[in-house]
Amino acid sequence: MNPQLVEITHGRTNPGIDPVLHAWGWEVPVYLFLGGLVAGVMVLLAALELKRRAKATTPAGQAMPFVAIGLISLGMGALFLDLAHKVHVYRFYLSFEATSPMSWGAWILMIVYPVLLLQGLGGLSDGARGWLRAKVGGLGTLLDRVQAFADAKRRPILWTSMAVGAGLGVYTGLLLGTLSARLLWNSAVMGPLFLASGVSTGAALLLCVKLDHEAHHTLVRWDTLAIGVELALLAVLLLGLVTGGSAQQVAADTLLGGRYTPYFWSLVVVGGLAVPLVLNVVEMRRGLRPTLLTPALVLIGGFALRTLVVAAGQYTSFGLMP
Amino acid sequence: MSKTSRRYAMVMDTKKCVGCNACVLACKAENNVPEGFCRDWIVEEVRGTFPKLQAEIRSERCNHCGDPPCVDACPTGASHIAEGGVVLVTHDKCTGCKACIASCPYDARFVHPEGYVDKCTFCLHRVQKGQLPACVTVCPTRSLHFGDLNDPDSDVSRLLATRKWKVQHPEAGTDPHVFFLV
Amino acid sequence: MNGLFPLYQKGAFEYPVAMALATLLGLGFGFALERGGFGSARRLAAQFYGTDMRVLKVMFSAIVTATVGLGIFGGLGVVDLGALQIPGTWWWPQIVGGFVLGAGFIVSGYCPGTAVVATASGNLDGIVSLVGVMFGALLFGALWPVLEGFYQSGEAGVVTLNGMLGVPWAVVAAGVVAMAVGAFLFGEWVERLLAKKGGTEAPDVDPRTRNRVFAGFGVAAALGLAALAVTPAAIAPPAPSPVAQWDAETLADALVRDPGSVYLVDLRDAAACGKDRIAGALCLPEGEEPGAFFATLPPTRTLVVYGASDLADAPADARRFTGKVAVLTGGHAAFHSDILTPPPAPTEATPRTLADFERKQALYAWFTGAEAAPPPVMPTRKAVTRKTKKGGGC
Amino acid sequence: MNPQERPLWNPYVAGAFLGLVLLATYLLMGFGLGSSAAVTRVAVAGAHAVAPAAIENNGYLGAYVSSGAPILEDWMVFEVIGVFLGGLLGAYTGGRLKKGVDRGPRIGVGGRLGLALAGGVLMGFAARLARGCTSGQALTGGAALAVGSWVFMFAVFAGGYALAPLVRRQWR
Repeated sequence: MNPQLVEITHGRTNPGIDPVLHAWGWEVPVYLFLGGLVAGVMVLLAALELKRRAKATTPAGQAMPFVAIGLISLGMGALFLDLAHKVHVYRFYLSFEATSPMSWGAWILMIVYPVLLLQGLGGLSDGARGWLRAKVGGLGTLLDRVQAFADAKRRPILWTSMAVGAGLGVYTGLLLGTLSARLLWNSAVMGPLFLASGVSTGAALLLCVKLDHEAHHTLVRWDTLAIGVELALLAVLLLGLVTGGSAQQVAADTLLGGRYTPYFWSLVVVGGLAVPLVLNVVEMRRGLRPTLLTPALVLIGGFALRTLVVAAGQYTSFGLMP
Repeated sequence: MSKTSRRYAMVMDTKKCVGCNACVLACKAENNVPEGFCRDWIVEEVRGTFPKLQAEIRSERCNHCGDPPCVDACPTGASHIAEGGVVLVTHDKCTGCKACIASCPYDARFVHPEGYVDKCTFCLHRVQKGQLPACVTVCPTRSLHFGDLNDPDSDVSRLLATRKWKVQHPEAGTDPHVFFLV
Repeated sequence: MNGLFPLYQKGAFEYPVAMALATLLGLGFGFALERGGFGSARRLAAQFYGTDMRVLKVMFSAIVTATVGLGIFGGLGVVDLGALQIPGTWWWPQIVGGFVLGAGFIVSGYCPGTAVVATASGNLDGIVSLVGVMFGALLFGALWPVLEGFYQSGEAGVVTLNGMLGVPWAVVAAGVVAMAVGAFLFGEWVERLLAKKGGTEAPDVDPRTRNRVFAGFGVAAALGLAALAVTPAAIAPPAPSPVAQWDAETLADALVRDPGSVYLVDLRDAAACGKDRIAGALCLPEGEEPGAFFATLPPTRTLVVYGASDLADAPADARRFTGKVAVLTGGHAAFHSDILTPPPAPTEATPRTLADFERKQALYAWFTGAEAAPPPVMPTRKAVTRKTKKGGGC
Repeated sequence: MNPQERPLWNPYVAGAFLGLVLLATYLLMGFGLGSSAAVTRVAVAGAHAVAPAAIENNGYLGAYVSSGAPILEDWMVFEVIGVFLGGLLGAYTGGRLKKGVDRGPRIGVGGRLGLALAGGVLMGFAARLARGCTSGQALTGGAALAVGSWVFMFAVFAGGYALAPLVRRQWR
């Protein structure tokens, strides 16, 4: 008659661990969001230029690689704030641990900076180059050399940027996906999901700035595609959990019938994905004037996804399972 | 027998444990565990269908896994497998990124107020001197046993050969080395 | 009248899922308001100058549709109309509040809901109006000490048109349809009149669509009345709150598993209650009117009442409790004989009778403290896993 | 008129659609739609962040925070998020989404915004007093045949018509 009863009385009260794991607060979602965003910007800017065989024409478009450098620095700043022993941050760069996604990430981030810098310098217009040359003063010859290199190797640099961006995007998901102790995270879908989300938020960021008409049009198409892929991957992730064992279902319940359900559906699925998808499609079909609200929703949705997945995942400890 | 061929393990007899918390206090005293934190702890579990209920009391700690996810997750090599399979954290290498905490299915790790991640060490400093871990020495019901699994005559090997036992969360695939006699 | 709907009240899903559904329902709400033209203050304000009666048309069409729909489904027994949460009536605050809100409506050009839609349409005045609403709500809180008396004045409980008239929902719904269509035709007449006077054109309403919608309302109203005819049981106006009958074992089970799920109230006189009541029961407070006492209990638990023996139905006082109400079948006597006396040993030893006996024995032991008492009470929801902090340890 | 703008729906059709949404809400939830409660919650959450003690000790607003649950974790708040998204969807697809201030020809932007704020204050106050606004009381309670809601609805129209001549300059 009565279902099986399980009552566990725990003597452990370690802060940050009990009653549920809350080791990672707002800093890690901020970092994952900004990392994904920058990954999306790298992939999209490179893809756009490779597709059109022409550099960005607007000043805002040319500035975006440098903006991305700022954003990834902000993200790393958030990650730095999360460290319990900040002085030891240099330890990340004294070793490389092949099994640790975080180690991979630390090194990928080191590649992101020069790649973005080369991508940005090579994409500048003559006017902007002149302005920059006047600013750097004594470093002028160095700048000239770097710029000559960036121009000569433009296409390889763009392909590298795309690859590094994709790696960065996948890594933000894999960081969580490889942690098998948290059932919600432990999925191979996590990497592609966060990459897709990164591309859509990256597109949203680019849609917020002034680009030429054709670039805007292409980006709306790619954004729509990324949102579609993201929705599909989310469905795969949740279906995998729902059809899994009882522990997996408990994990799925955090998003489908628990603490985080209303936020997940309203901010991520409906507000962050479905509504922007419809707005994008309507914009493309009917040639409506674009609105900033669509990218704003995508950005809010992308950040909400990171925050919810990080929070809900920590809630799905092995220890909590029946 | 050379050092490297040892495999330390702990065997915990749930039939004997009364949940007195002596192991917890001994550990705190021995290892200077800061106020409000613990490296080992007592779990009381009641299962069944009312009115048929079964209770079990366990003294739990880091499982010193054979395949420790925390060591895999550590980006700096601070978490490592030391002598006898004991999983340790090198304080000077630890950045406090908490990846190992998130990776542990047993939630055995915590952030020490001094900024590094801390956990049970099987009292390796005592073991190297030929002593037993602090928790084992104080257990009034002798429900804790420590020894080398590679030695067939050790306490732990004989208990595991003769008694029924289980490990926590075998589905996590971590090859835990704290065994519970049932 | 125990339909499957409303799903949430019938326990089909939990609150977090309800909140997720809220977004989808709100999406429909906002879309409908926008398409109705409610994103523009000027269009809304036109209602009060008689030139465009959109507010009246959209709002009454919506009320008619929902009311008639509820009438049809209620009549068919699909939805339990008694389980709907119907707003109560407080005459004076609602009249004065309505008047002030109407004044605020014409001054700001929006009501709170349409201000949200206006904000989504890009109207700056919409969000300014919302900020005003926020200040207004805080102002109300600040003035609460002087307003509290008025806020509670004129309380009449849950009064519905159908309950007041003593007729089924669908009949009132049909009446509302007739009234609404009358109001629509009057509104269009006013629009035409003012347009003629002002030398402008009346708002364009496609007469064919309008007539089709009107016909739809008529057909739906007729369907609601027809539903009454096929389900005669539905003729009676819905009871304000259905009263369940609990037997002693159900009550005992509830008390053991989750004492926080019930209010158990002993309706016998104070002396009898004080001497020997069921463990956990409350006596009626002396010198207080019972109805007022029940009204103070929050409706989060089930109210279970019992007398000395059988109560056929909960007394009218207990109906003022807004949550679920149950009556203990057989009253105090039944609890005494079923739970507080040792259960007889089963005559034949099938697994079923044994399990039954074991359960009764456990309940007996639990309530009497007899020997062989089972382990302490614990909640027994599906796979409850809890970690509780405990002193000592670390 | 914006060339991309599309006509509104026939008011009766829009109303019937709104009625179906309301009916669906009743069938699913057992209660109806609303909006002012959500706006109130946002206000209380904001005020609580600034002056927690003042809100907690308030006889009326204190009820919003006494449960200890997050103030904004409420059905109505998520519904209003939906209303915003639905309004955005409707306005954009209808070609009516544009930044601006909706005002009559004889009033300036400042005056209009001032009146919007003043009217909002009146509504926020009145909605608390009447236990709901046009959505939560008039529409939802009206459809549930609650007598108080019908009384409220007629009072709203009365208030609107009574004040309309005074603010005529704003609109016409």
